[in-house]
Amino acid sequence: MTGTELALQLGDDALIAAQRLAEWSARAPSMEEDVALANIALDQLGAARLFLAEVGDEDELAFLRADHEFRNCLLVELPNGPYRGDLDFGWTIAKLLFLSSAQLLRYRTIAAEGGPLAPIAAKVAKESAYHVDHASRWTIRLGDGTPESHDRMAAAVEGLWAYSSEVCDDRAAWLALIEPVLAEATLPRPADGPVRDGGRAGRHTEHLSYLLGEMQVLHRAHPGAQW
Amino acid sequence: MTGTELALQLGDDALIAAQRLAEWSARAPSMEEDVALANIALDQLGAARLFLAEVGDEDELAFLRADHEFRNCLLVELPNGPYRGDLDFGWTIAKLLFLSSAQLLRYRTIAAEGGPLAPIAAKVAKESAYHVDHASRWTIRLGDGTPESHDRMAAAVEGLWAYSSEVCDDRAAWLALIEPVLAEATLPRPADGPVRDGGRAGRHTEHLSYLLGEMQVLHRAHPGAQW
Amino acid sequence: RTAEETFEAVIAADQKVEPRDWMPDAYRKGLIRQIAQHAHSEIIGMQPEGNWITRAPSLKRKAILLAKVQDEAGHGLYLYAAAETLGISRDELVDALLTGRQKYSSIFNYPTLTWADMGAIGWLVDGAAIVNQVPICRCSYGPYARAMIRICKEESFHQRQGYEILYTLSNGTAAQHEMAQESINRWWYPSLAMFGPPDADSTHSAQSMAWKIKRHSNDELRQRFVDMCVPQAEVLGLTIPDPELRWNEERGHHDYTSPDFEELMRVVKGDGPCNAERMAHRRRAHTDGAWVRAAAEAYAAKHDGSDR
Amino acid sequence: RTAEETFEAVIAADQKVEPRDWMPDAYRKGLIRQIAQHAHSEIIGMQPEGNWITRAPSLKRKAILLAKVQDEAGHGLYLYAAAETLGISRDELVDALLTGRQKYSSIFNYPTLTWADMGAIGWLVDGAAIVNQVPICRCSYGPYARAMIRICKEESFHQRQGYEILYTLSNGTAAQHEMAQESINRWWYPSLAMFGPPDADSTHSAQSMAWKIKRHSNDELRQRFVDMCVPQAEVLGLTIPDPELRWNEERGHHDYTSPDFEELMRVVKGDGPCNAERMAHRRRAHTDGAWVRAAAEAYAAKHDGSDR
Repeated sequence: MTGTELALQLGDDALIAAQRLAEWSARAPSMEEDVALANIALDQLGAARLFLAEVGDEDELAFLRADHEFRNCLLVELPNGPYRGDLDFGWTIAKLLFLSSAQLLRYRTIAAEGGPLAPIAAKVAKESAYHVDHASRWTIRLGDGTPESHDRMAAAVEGLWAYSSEVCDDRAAWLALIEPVLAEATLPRPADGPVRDGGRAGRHTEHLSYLLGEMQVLHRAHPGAQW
Repeated sequence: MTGTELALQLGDDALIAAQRLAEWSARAPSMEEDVALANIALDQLGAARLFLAEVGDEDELAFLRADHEFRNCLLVELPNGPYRGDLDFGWTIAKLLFLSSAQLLRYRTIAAEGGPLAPIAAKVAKESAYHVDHASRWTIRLGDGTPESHDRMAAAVEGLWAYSSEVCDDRAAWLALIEPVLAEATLPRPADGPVRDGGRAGRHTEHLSYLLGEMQVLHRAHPGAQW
Repeated sequence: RTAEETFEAVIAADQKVEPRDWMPDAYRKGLIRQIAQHAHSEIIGMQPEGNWITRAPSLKRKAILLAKVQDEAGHGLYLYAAAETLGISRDELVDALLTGRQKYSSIFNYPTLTWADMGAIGWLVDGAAIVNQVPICRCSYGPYARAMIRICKEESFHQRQGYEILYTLSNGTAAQHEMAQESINRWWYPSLAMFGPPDADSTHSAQSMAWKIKRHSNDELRQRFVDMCVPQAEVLGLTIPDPELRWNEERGHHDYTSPDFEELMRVVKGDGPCNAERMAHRRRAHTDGAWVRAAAEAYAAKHDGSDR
Repeated sequence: RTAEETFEAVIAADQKVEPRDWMPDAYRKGLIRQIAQHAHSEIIGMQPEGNWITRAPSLKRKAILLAKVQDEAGHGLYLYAAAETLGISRDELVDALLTGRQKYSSIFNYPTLTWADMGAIGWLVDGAAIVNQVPICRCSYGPYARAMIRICKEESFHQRQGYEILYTLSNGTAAQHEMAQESINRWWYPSLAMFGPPDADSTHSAQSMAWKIKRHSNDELRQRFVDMCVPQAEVLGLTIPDPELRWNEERGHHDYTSPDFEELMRVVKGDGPCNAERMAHRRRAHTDGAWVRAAAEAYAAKHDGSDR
């Protein structure tokens, strides 16, 4: 993988994740969680800007590419629930757990390898550790909370599992982070079945073009304008 | 009101109503209703095209205006439920009842007055009569169905009542159509309170810019292209 | 003559079996399975195209697409009605779909990613469907044959509309042309797979042929489809994404690369890109509509079954 | 000295009343009402701006807006905590909001229709809030005064960001300039109305002044705001939509047209353009989150109140 491709993957993962998290604005289950989700969205957006700026103009990349030009994994573009328009907190937490664990691993590897992206990766890895911690705590609380929350969290983990292999480079290391969390959450670890991927090659789900349509609408309506 | 303004009002009401109805595609409560809602959406879209073509190029008008340039009443741009992303059948039926009754009255008046829009109005009035009938039957079935459906239908009528005065020219005539339906549906006729309007002057709700963002995204992405 | 002899005679004479006629149990079950799968495909097939109605790039195209998706709902209704003549209720069939006991065409488990997919689905998917279905218009079971006549007429209309979308895109801007080609690239092999596994691996076929439910083998129909598409692609100015595609003078047909039948089997088993979403969508619509259907029933019961 | 004398002495000496100090019941109740209304306003106020986060036109602006809305949630949290020091729980206050027994600032019942509204809300709405709130930093109740110091610091940061959005738009393309002006046209009078009814009609004020909760009259603050905005509008190159606006040499202030206080009263009573939606949104978030809060409580109870 070229450095450009890697920066796009990391930047697009973070950007699309930030956009989905931002949909929770003023709709979280508690005010504290409104603050926390916004915080994580801001971290993701910040990381996206750093990585994209390594490759080109951050706004051109964010606002003027078509969906097949994005290199994010499918996981991040999925809605905040099994269905478009849903806001399911358990689903969002499972997405965050899967993503942030993968980000933490990728960032640490890149930082250790010392290439051109290493300084950025070292910086954002610290934030990822907080995201992993936040998602893990909620996974455990929901999994080991009420029967309803257990079932909802289990359904989210099950429903998203097929998307989890595309998210990381080193699946064994990723599983080593995830499995203890699921165990403490009293959640079954889903069986590995068929995999949903294609995002790294620009083959996305039907969801991404809707997300981009909303994200890009204003920027595209005023070509060349400054904001 | 100028003829242009009138054609825009009628065209935009029908266009935005069609767009909202189209959101039901493959999601209606029954297959018969999938067919029926698509049918009504098609009628509305057909009416929109006829009225807009009187004023300019239908596609330029539909795809290249900003929200404040649209002249539809607020009722039609509201989502298919109390909340963005909702698909509430009772809410959709109440919207259709209010709109189609107003359209029927306006179309008949315009047809009778014999101005330049009269031939179009005479044609689409026939379709409106079917829409009124369809919405009335469902209002009655839901209002006089189960306790749950009664409450949902009553909440829809109540929640939309403030938007109903902008939709018509002759409120007395409109009420004369609506009140018997509500009575047969065993639904309370809401009290007239403060009114929500502004759409005819281009002052819309927060919903319209989202609707247009989605509707216009592809057309705007390819300036000047033919489809 | 026994009922069975009468049935065999009707089949042999190319006449129609009608609902009240005696028929073998396997004939009845096989037909129910086939008609139901066809009906389910119409209903699930509304989703990939429904995905672009709100974003259609012109009002004319929006109207055409809305009408097309509406036709699919209508086809679903005819077909469920045809299946009902065999003694099974629509509710049972819908339940079989929602619980995954019955299948729908795997083609609808691929996503629609661009507007050009509305063209490719019309041209290739509806085109393949027509090749499959035209012979069914002569099927031995009367209600199915009659439903298919009506459906095929509308499908060929849809196919022309899809072709026209692609033609416009192919002759439009460079971006539009590219969009059309990219779409064909994605839909070509899944469309070929619509004819089912190669004859050698096909189950059900022999008996279906004997009963005149099916009249041509999978590979015969697939070949017919390829031969039909090649000249049309030339007129479109689009390239079929098969480097092996060429005219074989000797056979009088085009040679072509077979689709990946292992992929087909994976998608049939539920592992296509959109299987989970398509089923979740259908179940959600069914569940969300339950209160409405309950209200309609309650109203009808209160008012002596009369509808107002 | 009696407790009451001590309280009066603290007020007179411009010192702070603290949670454990004795205070008159009306002082406590009035403060609860005011702090709660302020807290509710921060929470409801997230919605109109939240409406543009997903559509912000650059990544930098998206980050700034996300951070701003997050700050509002944070302000809500400080303020509920300040109110709790007066012996009422956050749950009770949230319930009072959701059932409509307590109000929030009426300004948030207007829709955000364009991106420029993110500028106008920052410049005008946050500007008016700051003019209202700076004196509260010297309020006699310690926890409220300290919360306000922190909040005002962040608000003035937000105001500068809003101003900068408008400055960029005003100096951008013609369409951007027009968008900025149209937004100011909509937000000017509602912002003036944020200072409340004219002094002649204002309730609560005299006692609040005596207790040093409030330190200036509504009209004084409104005048201060107008005088502050006029030169800023000039730098922005935008026109305040008031043909009567002019400098009055004699008064040493600008004359201006009062906002429509009847409209204000209608919006306060619940008849603004977005009252129903804002409340429905808040209730929906609260209801949808119930299972999550219940799970967190159940988990904490199982694990001895420890959080993991």
